[in-house]
Amino acid sequence: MTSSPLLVDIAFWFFGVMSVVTGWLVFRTDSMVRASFFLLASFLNVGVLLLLMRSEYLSLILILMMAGEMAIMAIFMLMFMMNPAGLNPMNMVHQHRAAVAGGIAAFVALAGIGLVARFPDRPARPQPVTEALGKELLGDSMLVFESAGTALLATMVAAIALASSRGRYGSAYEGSDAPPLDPDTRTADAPAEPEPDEHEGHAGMEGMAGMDHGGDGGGDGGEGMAGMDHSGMDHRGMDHGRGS
Amino acid sequence: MVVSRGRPGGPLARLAAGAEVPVFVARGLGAGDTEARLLGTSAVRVVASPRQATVLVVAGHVPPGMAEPLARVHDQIPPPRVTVWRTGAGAGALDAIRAAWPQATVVGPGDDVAATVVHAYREVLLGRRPTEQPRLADVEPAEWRGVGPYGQGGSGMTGGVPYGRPMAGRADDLRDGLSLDVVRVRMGPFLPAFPTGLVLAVTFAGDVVHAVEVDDLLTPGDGGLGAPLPDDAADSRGDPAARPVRIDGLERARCRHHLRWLARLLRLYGLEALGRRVALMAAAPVPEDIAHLRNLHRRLERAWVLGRVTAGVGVVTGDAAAQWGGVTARAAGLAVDARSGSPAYQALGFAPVTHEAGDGRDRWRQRLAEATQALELAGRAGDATVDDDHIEPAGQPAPADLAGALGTALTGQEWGDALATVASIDPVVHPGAGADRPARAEAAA
Amino acid sequence: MVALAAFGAAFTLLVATAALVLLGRWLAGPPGWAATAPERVPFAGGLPPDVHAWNRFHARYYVMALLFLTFDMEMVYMFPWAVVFRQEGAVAIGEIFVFISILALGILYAWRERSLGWS
Amino acid sequence: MSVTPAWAAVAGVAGAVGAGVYIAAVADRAVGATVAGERGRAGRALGGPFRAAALWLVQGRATTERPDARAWALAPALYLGLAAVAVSVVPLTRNVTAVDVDAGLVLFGAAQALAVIPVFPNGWSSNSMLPLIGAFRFIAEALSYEMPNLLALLSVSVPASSLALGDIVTSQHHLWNVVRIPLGLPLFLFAGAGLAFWGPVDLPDGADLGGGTQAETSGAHLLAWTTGRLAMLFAISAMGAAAFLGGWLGPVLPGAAWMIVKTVALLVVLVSSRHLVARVRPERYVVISWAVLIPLALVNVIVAAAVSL
Repeated sequence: MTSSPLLVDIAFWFFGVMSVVTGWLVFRTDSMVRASFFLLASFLNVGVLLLLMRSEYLSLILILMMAGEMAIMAIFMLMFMMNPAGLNPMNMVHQHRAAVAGGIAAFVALAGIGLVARFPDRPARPQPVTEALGKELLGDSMLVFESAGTALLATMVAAIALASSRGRYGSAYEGSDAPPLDPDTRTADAPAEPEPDEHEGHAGMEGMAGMDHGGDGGGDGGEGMAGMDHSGMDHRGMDHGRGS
Repeated sequence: MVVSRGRPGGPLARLAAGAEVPVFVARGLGAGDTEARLLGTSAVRVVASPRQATVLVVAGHVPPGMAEPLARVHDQIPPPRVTVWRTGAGAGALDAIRAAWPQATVVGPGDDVAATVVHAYREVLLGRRPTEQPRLADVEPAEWRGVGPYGQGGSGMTGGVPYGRPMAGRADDLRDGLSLDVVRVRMGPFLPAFPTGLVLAVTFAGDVVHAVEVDDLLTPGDGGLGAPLPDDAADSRGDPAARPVRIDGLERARCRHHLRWLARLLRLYGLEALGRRVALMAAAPVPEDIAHLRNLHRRLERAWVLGRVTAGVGVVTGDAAAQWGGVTARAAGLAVDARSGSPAYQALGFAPVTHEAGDGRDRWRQRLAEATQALELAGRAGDATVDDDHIEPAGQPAPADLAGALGTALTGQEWGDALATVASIDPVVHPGAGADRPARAEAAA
Repeated sequence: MVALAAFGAAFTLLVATAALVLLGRWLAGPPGWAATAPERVPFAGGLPPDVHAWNRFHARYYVMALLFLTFDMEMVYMFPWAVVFRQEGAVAIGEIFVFISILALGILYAWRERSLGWS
Repeated sequence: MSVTPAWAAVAGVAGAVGAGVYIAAVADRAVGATVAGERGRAGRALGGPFRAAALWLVQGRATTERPDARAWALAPALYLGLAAVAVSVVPLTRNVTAVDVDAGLVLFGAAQALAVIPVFPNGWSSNSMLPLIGAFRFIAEALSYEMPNLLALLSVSVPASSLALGDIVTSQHHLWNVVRIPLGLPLFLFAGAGLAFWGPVDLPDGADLGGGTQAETSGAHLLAWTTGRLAMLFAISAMGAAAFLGGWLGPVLPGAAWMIVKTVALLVVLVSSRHLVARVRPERYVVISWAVLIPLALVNVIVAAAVSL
């Protein structure tokens, strides 16, 4: 049975609007969990749009993968964001002017493509997309396929090397010099500490720490409860941007 | 309207009155065999959180420090709720509870607590008895509303007391150097897997125990309620008139004690039904149970993979094990046992059972082996007796420095492992957390 | 051929079931009997918490999570491969063997570096 | 391809899920009573689920000091809904499938993958430490079973050369996949138990967390949550029966009867695991999943490819 074109159109607009609305909600909520799951909802709506464009496999695989990936995004957001549940209000938007300009530019560019490009006037001839994909992977694109495997392996090794704090030889901090906080200082010149400060050992985390103190300090210093003004919010927003 | 049909006495509630009774057990000092009796009753389901319970069963003596936590646990049970308090018969204990908790049903050590629980549950669901009102006053934890310009709790991103509580702060991590938030939560005294009366202030870094302190809520004083139940594991020491003590009674009590411990441990590992079987066995072990226990041991090792999941968890060996003494030391290969020096025990061919690894697995192996050995000794003992100096307590005595011992054992462990460690050691906690062991601490075994 | 109607039924099922649960929840009782503050205290054995439980939670499996991200990508290729495998025969099995071996190297490395467990 | 009207699909799946949840609850009680050494309690086991459900409907619904109330309310609803979607793609017989799509296997996988999402807020939203730990544990669990699960599902599509479940069942006409691809079913069931966090892999709702993500829930919420978990077990059993045990194929009896018998058999196996195997440690679960099960699942795919050449 082919579905009624009107129903498909209605569904297309509904899910299209929903994907934009949920995408917008990502920036309107204080809670990192909600933000992650709104983003997931936005992707799911895009997945349904793919389905409506007769791309069953791509749609389902997008949904399947986004579920796992947004769960991971949620845990990383919760790990590294201050105030992850939004118990105190905050602003997820920062650098308003640049954001607005970038948004408008992107919209104009994409809309321009939409207006200028020559689209087929009817949907693609129905064909088993999954099979076509498989044949492509086993045929001309075999090298791409295997290269992708190698790239994934490189990604795995890099991720482990960068993120893991220990290895087969024990703790990564043992016998290592803490990277200097001051860019002018050379690591080798740093005084040898009997027990390297693990906390400082993580350059990335030091950045996090710095911004955290900034956020807290602003409040604690009582720089005016009116410190929750535009600039204050913007500053915190930037912290979030860097955190992610 | 569905809402009215769901009220006590309505059709739904009448149907629900036949359900297995969800019970939350709050063990006070000297809880005796209350929990094992409930675990061994098929009409009752012992649950892990008061939110899922309808009946709160309080067992034994609740010192003043634990009164407020008890009231809070009571309030956390959703209505309809009802309380059954099982107490020892000491000095007007029943009347004191009836005066302080007029809504509760109070039973003595001789009453059938499971039947009382089922009856009370049916009464409240059939609308013949009112659901209990909250015991604590309705007071918000802290004032917070309208502090900031957005109506938030405090200042900045993480400051202030939004919704009445501050947010967690950061600390350097013990394990991987990522300094994220740490959360200090006081666990206990009524956490199901915890030893009676233990309160641990656990600082969590994620799900890992960052630091732990022991809080003492057990100080005796005015306002305590209930009396300890006669605890068969400690019977032999409690009664000075019964000197010297008969070995068979002593060893049967030891077997009961270890089996009750095992029933609770099995529940912790999700084996509720098997825990029920062990609790039934613990009620009155007979010599024929020796074969059952051996069989149980084999099955726990293999089919139920309890050996696999407990191996290497909470290792306590060497000096640390010596500091604990008792079962924990023997599970680590130290043959410390007061019974070794007793001629009466030597005549029975007693030699202390020991295990080597001192981990969670060897601790349950140890307890199970001691339970089996106790039954064998009881069968052989005849009317042999033993003097006070050579009585080995069944329970794990708390070391002088309980906080330090637990700190060493738990710090850096994942919470599930940490809890399994505490539950498998199961120390007898007493006021002052272990300066000296007063006699009444044994009664709380 | 894409059966949009079947997907429509699946979507209806999802929404209808969820709606039914929410309706049942609403009918079963007023939202939250817990009128008093102590009744709303989170359970930790009887004592109230000092701070909010919501925190920058140190999820100890972040390396494994990163590994999952890369591994998840592989599934995109595997399903199409499985569908055409029998038409292509030995070439396909050779290709997937190489692909799987490359990925297995990643797991082997992670296991060797003890990166799978809790940090 | 036959297309079922939406209302018929919804009604049929609702009936199947209801029956499956009831059977799972009864089996849980019956196996529990047997392990506990209690005899003659079968009569109570039959009525037990209704009485327990009635209590949950009578009981007040707990809340905490400052929960994320909306996310909390949505969690069991979405979980049950996704379990229903997972059930809907499984064919009862050659001609009866509630949701018959070409990539049915991937739709099932997608529903399973999405079911991870509601479990997290169920623990997170109560703003309580024990459920919060449970929520984070579950993400670790989900990331660990997801790959074995998908690879086990994938292995059955290799001999069938199709992602449609009808084709997958038909491809087992001569030999069931449980024999042809022997590693597939155990891997799939293990991963499935993880998805419903049931029994030995009940990491987020374990007793060491005071009930974990359920520690702050009661009443109707707990009823919906328990129903969702049992429904998910049912979905996994149904998929296991179709993908590995030959679905409706079988002699003498009508196809639907075979499918029901096979599904119930797998359901009883899954449900019983709670009473037979101790809960594993989260870290061990993760390491074993990655270091043992994923390589096994990869081997399983190659085996599936080799036998279907």
